[in-house]
Order: sequence, then structure tokens, then C-alpha cells
Amino acid sequence: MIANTLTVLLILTGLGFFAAGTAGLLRFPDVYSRLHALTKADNVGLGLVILGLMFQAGGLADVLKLLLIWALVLAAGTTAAHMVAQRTWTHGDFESDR
Amino acid sequence: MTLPGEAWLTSGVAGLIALSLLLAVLATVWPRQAHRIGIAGALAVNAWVLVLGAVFLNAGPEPMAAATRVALGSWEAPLGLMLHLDGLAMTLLALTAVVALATSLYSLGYVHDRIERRQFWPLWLWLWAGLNMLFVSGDAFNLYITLEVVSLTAVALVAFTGTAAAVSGAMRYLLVNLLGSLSFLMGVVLLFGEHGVLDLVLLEARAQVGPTERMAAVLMTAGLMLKAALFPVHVWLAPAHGSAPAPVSAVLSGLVVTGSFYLILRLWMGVFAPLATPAFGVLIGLLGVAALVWGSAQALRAGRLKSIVAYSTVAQFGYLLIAFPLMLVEPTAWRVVVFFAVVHALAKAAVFLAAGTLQHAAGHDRLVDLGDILRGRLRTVFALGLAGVSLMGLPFTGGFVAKYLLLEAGLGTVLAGSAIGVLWVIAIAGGGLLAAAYVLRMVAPAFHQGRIRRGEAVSAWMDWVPLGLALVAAAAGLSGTLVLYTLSLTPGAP
Amino acid sequence: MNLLLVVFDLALLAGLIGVAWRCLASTDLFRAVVLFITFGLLLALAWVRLEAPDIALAEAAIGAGITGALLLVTLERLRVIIAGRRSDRPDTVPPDPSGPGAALQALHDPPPEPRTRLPALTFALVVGSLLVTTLWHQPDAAGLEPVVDAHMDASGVDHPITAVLLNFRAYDTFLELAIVLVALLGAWSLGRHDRIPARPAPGPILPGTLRLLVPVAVVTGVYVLWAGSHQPGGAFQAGAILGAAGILLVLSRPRRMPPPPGTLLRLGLGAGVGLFLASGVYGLLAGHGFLGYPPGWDYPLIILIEVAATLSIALTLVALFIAGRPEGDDRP
Amino acid sequence: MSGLVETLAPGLLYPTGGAILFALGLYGLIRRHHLVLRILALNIMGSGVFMVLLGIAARGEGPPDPVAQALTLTGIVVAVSATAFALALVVRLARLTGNAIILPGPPDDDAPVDDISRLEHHAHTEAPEHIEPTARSGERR
Repeated sequence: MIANTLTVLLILTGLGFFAAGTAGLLRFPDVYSRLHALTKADNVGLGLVILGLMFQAGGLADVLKLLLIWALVLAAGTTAAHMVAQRTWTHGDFESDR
Repeated sequence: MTLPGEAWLTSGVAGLIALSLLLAVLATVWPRQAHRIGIAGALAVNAWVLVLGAVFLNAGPEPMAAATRVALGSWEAPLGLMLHLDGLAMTLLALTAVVALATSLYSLGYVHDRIERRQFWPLWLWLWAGLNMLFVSGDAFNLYITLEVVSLTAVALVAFTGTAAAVSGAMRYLLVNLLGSLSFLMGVVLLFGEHGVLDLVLLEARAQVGPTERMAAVLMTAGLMLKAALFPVHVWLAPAHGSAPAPVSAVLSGLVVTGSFYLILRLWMGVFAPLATPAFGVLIGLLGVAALVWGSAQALRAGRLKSIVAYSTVAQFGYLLIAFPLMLVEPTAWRVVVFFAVVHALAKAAVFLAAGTLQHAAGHDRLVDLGDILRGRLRTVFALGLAGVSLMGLPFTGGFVAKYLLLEAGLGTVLAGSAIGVLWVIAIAGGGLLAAAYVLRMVAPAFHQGRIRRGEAVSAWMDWVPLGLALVAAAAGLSGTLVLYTLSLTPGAP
Repeated sequence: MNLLLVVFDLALLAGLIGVAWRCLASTDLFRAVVLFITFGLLLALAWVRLEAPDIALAEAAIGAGITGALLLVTLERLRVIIAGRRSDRPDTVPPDPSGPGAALQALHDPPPEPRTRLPALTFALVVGSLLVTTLWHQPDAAGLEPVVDAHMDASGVDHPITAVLLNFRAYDTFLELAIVLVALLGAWSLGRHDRIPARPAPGPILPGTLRLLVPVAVVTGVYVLWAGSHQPGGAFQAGAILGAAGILLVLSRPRRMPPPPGTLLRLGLGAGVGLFLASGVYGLLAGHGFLGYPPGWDYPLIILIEVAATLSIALTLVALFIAGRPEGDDRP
Repeated sequence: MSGLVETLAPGLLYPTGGAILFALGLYGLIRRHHLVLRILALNIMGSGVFMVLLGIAARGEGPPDPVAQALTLTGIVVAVSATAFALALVVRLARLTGNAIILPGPPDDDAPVDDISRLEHHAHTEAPEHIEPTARSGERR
């Protein structure tokens, strides 16, 4: 019961972060601020969702798998954000109003 | 009851597929020897098909209560996949073997560049294997897969010359093929949703007249018509077939198009048989007449030798469509239609190969400038003319027998009281005249006065193979009885 | 609860259709491709909802991942080609940007002419509504699930989809492998490969991440392959994951990699079909039917074929990404 | 309410969605000219077919039909192969003509044709294109 409540609470909080990140992605004016909104919100959002799911996991293996997923997404997201930012730095901003 | 013949047949069919796949895989892994593998394989497959055909005919009508069905991996339908051999499939396997052997020998001379050869042969052997698999497939989804093997290899071979015209033709061909495949696949999915099986025999047993069958019939037929370039959707054919290398054009016009037609016939004689109504037949027949007229008109005004031949394919396939209303009135007429398709495939392949030789000698295939080469290369012109004569259906050729039988069937429908039958008779007879006109256009310059030139040297293969195949096409008239008997060994068909 | 699921289904379908529409209506090709990748990921979600985790895995790895990479590299190639032509031969650019040559404006497709809208719309609507009507008329349950279930004991594996793919309908799967190979042969016949028009971002981050990700991808691929015999996973998904790792390596080019020897490459590409066919021919000769397994040997043979197929698929996908044939292939 | 929920089971909803995607792809295929868009349209049509198939597999009670799922997996792999080959062909066409569309109008069937039986190493000998990483800034808008 407690586990279920915790799961729901954590995932709802995570979803809040996702929503905020998406709003930032859509509303912020330039690439850097958008990346800022996206990565921060997504990393924490996904972390909270994963944390919530851990309370539903069947065993240690599942918990570890969930953690691995989070770590991999962190690494991939960081790299992608870095590359987008770097490209913007060297080649100029993407046209923002399309 | 199990005759020894039947055990031979089941292993023979599976063995044929295994052999053709083995050749393709070997050529893929070992491209430097691909042409040797291909030629040895072409001979082996022909020998195999010959033995298989002998066993098939020898097994005779008795085990023909049902078609020979081979369970792959010993899993019977509906769980597993079944191969399916009957008189129709056997005939087309034999046709494929003959045309493929001729094409392979011709390609020895035609594709002589070392690097080209390594690219050409694996693709060609996969195409051939795909055709063999198509003709014996007994499962709706497996048909989709084999169609894709055939399409992708055919498109790659069309693009093979690497020129803008060829690549553009190939691109168009690919889009049409993919659309046709998806349409076909959607039909298969609908049938699966309704009946829960994919095996064609089981589907046939469960088929009735309902919305699923109607929609599936429309989707699958439309998809195959796109691939076969049957009339309303023929536009892609000429650019693709006309700009491909000659052996590829021969295989496309002779075998690939026939393969799609074979499937339409199979489906309408099987799963969709309850849907065939006279009105439907008339509609298809009218499309056929339109194809005949349009294709012939284009062939009469095209400026390039290979374009003429490509457009004539559209016209000749009009004949096959005209056959549909005849089949509804006279059920056994389908055998004549298949016989016609066989003769057409042989003759058309011979014409394309001959055209390829002339093009090679001249360096181009513009008809107006081709007179000197035509006069200088009478052997090839003879092959062109002989195969052309078979196409137009002069007496004592395969084409004559086929068209005579078609006319007979058409007259039968007239006698049966169908007024529109008159149109079919006129179209069949008139189509022969139109064919005569465009065949004459191709060979006529050979009889004019003028300069004589042999042009670029050609290898012996390119010189003799078209003639050999043209002779086979002409002689097919003598084998009419054999082919029609083989076709009569198709259980479930009239 | 059911109502929630229906709402979820409707929202997902609306999203899929909306994204597909935006993709096909886009005049900017880059945007269309990004939307298509999004579409693939949403599809994977739909497959999970339809209790098809195998397909979801394949869709995410192949449909969205590999196809997306292929599309993006194609756009980049087109851009380079068209830009190169423009600077070489300025006269090839048609003066009228709204004319049929407007596709020369690199990755831009002008909006379609309005006069085709009505016939195309009518045609698509007719096809769509006929399909929907047909589907609504179909019976509720007709399928082969009971048949497959009854034969699972004899299949050699525990996962029904793997049993169907590698045993019951092995012929289809063999041809599927063949099609991947044939597509590559086709692409190779078009010419030699050129340099991949992509530049690794400078700096240590990308190579560092790759050093981390590629081994993980390899382990994941092997895990997915091994898992396939008893739970979702299998050769195609594993091959796609390994192929994706290979594509990452090719893209980042950490060092100049020597091209693989031609014969070895061909052998690797043909290993899947070759081993599958060899096993099939043995089955035919030993009397178990073409592509049949000797009793008791089904599990090891399936695993062996899957390993070879995974390797071949991964290699082929990387080669398809590079597109042209390697120079070594043309050596005498 | 429960009647509506019963009606809108995934076995009906998803095939309907698949049919819509199929029609949508068909519309895009007819309307758009750029070959990459046409290939995308064909892929969306294919996804529509797979959605119908998987929706059918999910009909009724009990576990979904593994055969339908296996067929879909095969279909996806076939689709990616065809797409890869089609894209290679598009690049080739663009290199030859400078266009990634098939120009409308009747096929130019009287155009001269090269004959591979006469040419050595045609079309495979052009130099790989050279890309200057620096000359590209500002290319992308």
C-alpha cells in the first residue's frame, strides 16, 4: 500500500518535471535555454519515474536494470545536448520560429 | 496413397528451391566466381527441372486429386508453410528455367566487365531464385516476401547501367513495386483477419463472398496489376524495361511480369473464385482492349528499338486481360491464356536479347540510324523477326497456336450468345495485325538498300543465344499439346 | 480502468495520425524526418499497448533508430550533392524557384499543387473508408494462437514468436534475411561508397560517451539475442542494436579504421543466410524436410542460426548506412 | 458507458487507426514529389498495415496471436531493407540529375541509352565527393 502510494506520488512528480521541461522546450526563445529546460527537467523527471517504478520491481535485478536505464539515458541525453549546443555555438542558431 | 513418384516430387520441389537459393548465396559470398557459379547452376537447375517435369508428368493424373504440397520443416499448414506444385506451377518453372538459361548464357557475353560481373550475377541469381519460389509458394504471406525478393532484385538490375535514364526508371519502378507490395500485403492481412489462416488452400476452402474477400481481392489484384503493368497502371513499364541492360529487360518482360500475372490468375482461380462475375470479366476485358490499343500505338511511334519492345509488352498483356471474360464463359480457356503467356515470355525474351545485340553493335538503338547494322547482322535480325513472327501469331509458331486457341475461345463466347464476345474476337484478331505492324517496323530497315555495317564485335553468346531462344519460342507451337496437358494437371482448376 | 485505457488508445492514435500528417505535409525535409522518427517511437508505444513487446523493441531499434539514421544521412548526402552541383555549375539551377526544379533548393519540397488535392483526397478517403468498413465487419477472434500453443513443446524454444520465426515459418525468416542482403547487394551495385558526410563534434565528450555506450550496446545486443529463446528479443532486434552501435562507430570515426578484407566481409554478410540454408539443406537430406531440424537438435541449431543472423544483420545494416560498396570489393 | 468501452476494444480501434494511416500514406504518396517524402509516405502506409495486423492479433480474449506478431516483425525488417535501398537509389539519382524528384511528364523514352556491354567501369569511377568541413557553415538555415 505504502509502496503503491509512493509510486504514484513519485511518478506524478516526475510527470510534473516532464511537463515543465516540455513547456520550456516549446516556449523558451533560443537553443541554450531550451536545452537547459529540457535536460534538467528530463533527467530529474525520468529519475523520479524510475524511482517510483523501483517500488514495483520484482527483485534486485529489476532495480538494477531500472537504474541502468536511467544512467544510460543520462549519458545519451548529456551527449546529445552537448552536441546540439556545440553545433549552435559554431554554426549559429537554428531558425527558431519554424 | 503414396506413389514413389510423389515422394520424388516433394523432395524435388524442395530441392529445386534449395538449389536455386544455394546458387544465390554462393554467388553472394563468392562474387569473383559468381558467373561460373551462375552458369553451372543454370545448367544444373535446368537438368533438375527437366527431371522434375518428367516425374511430374509420369506421376500422371492419378495423384492429381490434389496438388503436390510440401510441408517445410515438416510443419503442416496452418502452422507451417507449404510449397505447392501443380501443372500451372510446373509449366512456369520450366519456362523460367529455359529463359533464365538463355539469359545467363547471353550475360556471359553482355556483362563482361570484371567488376560489373561481380555485381550482376548475385543479383540475377537472387532474382531467379525469387521467381522459382514465387511459382511454388502456397502461402499468402510467403507470396508477399517472395514478391519483395523479386522486386528489389529487379529494381537493382534495372538501375544497373547507372545512367540517369536507368536510375530514374528504376526509381519509378521501385515506388510502384513498393506500393503494389503494400497493397497486396494489406489484402493478405484482411484475409488473415477474417479466416485466421494464410495457407492458400485453406483460405480457398474458407472463402465466401463477403466484404473481406471483396476488399482483399481489390487490394491484391490492384497491387499485382501495378507490378505487372497491366493496363491502367502501365506507365512505369517502358522507362524501366527500355533502359535496363538487355538480359535484364528480357527477364523483366518475360518472367517478372508473367509472375505477377500468374499470381492474379492463381488467386482468381482459388480464393477469389466466388467473386468472379460476368460484369467483372467484361470490365477487365475492356481494360485489356485499351491496353492492346494504347501499347500498340506507343510501339508504333516509339523511336528506340527497346522502347518498341517494351511497349509491345503492354499490348501483349492486353491479350491476357481479354482472356478473363473468355474464362468466365469457357472455364478451360485459362490454359490457353497461360500457354499464350509462355509463348509470349519466350518470344519477348528473344526479342529483347536480339535488340541488345544490335544495340551493342551499333552503340545505340535509335531505329532511324540502325539500318546499316540491321543489314549487317542478319542472324540477329532473323532472331528478332522469328520471335516477332511468333508474337504476331503467324502460322506454325507458338504465337499462332496460342492466338488461334484464344480466338477459338472468343468465338465460343460469341456462339454462347455473348454480344460483347464480338469485341474480344475483333481485339484478338486486330491485335495480331498491330503486332505485325510494329514487328515489321523493327526489321524492315534490314531490307532497304543502303550501307552495310557490322559495328562493334559481339561475343558468340550474344550472337547465337537470341537465335536459339527465338527458335525455342517458334517451336513452342509444337509443344502446345504438352503444355496444355501439363496445365490440365492443375487440381481445383477447371 | 477500461475507460482510461480507451482514452489512452484514442490519444495515442490521434497522436500517431497527427504526427504522420504533419510529417507528410511538411515542406522542410529535415522536419519531416524528425517527425517520422517521432512517429516510429509512438508506434513502439502502440505495439506495447497491443501486447507485442518484441515488435515494440524491433520498431524502436529498426523502425525509428536505423531508419532514422538512414534518412538523416541521406538528407546530409543530398544536401552535399546539391550544394556541390550548385557551386560547380550555377547554370543547372533553374531560375524559377517555384518551378519543378525547386527541389534543388536542397532539402525543401514545395507544397503540392492544389489541383491534385481533390482527386487524391477522394481516392484516399474511399480506400480508407472501405478498409475501415471491412475491418469492422470482421469476426472477433480468428488466429493461430491455439495452434502455435499446441506445438510449442516440439519447437525447441520457449518463446512463441521465436518458435514461429525460427521453426514453424523458418522459410519466411530465411527470405527476410535474404531481403536484407539483397537490399545491400542492390545498394552496392549502384557504385562505390563515398565519405560519410558527417563531422564528429570536436572535443572529448562524444568519443568518451561512445567508449561507454558501444560496449553497453554490444552487451545489450547479446543479451537481447540470448533472451529471445524464452522472452521478447531475438536475432533481428539484437542485430539492429549491434548495427546501431556499428553506425555510431562509423559516424564518430574515433580513428581511421582499416576497411575489412573483402572476402571476410562477404562471408560475414552471408553468414546468416549461409548457415540457415546449410541447416535447411541438411534437414532436407536427412528427411526432416527443407528447413527442418533433426529431433533434439532444434534448440542448438536455432541458437546457432540466430547468432550468425545477428552478426549478418548488424554488418548489413552498417553497410547499408555506408551505402556504397567498399573499395576492397573491386580488387581482383 | 461499458458498452462503448466494449466496442472500442483495441482489436477494433487499432485496425481502424491502421486503415487511416494507410490512407494517409497513400494521400501523401500521391501528393508529394520529393522522393524522400514519398519513401516516408510508403513507410507510413506500411506502418498502417502492421497496425492492422497487430490489432487483429489482439482481438478476442487470451494472449495475442504470435504468428501475426512474427509476420509484423518480418514486415518491419523488409520495410527497412526496402527503405535503405530506395534511399541509396535517391542519392544516386540526385548525383546524376541534381534532383531528388522524378520530374512529371511522359517518360523520355527516346533518350540515348548507355550500353554496359560496351563500356568499361562506367559510372563507378567518379571520384568520391570531397567535403570541406569548413565550407559548410551557414548552409543550414
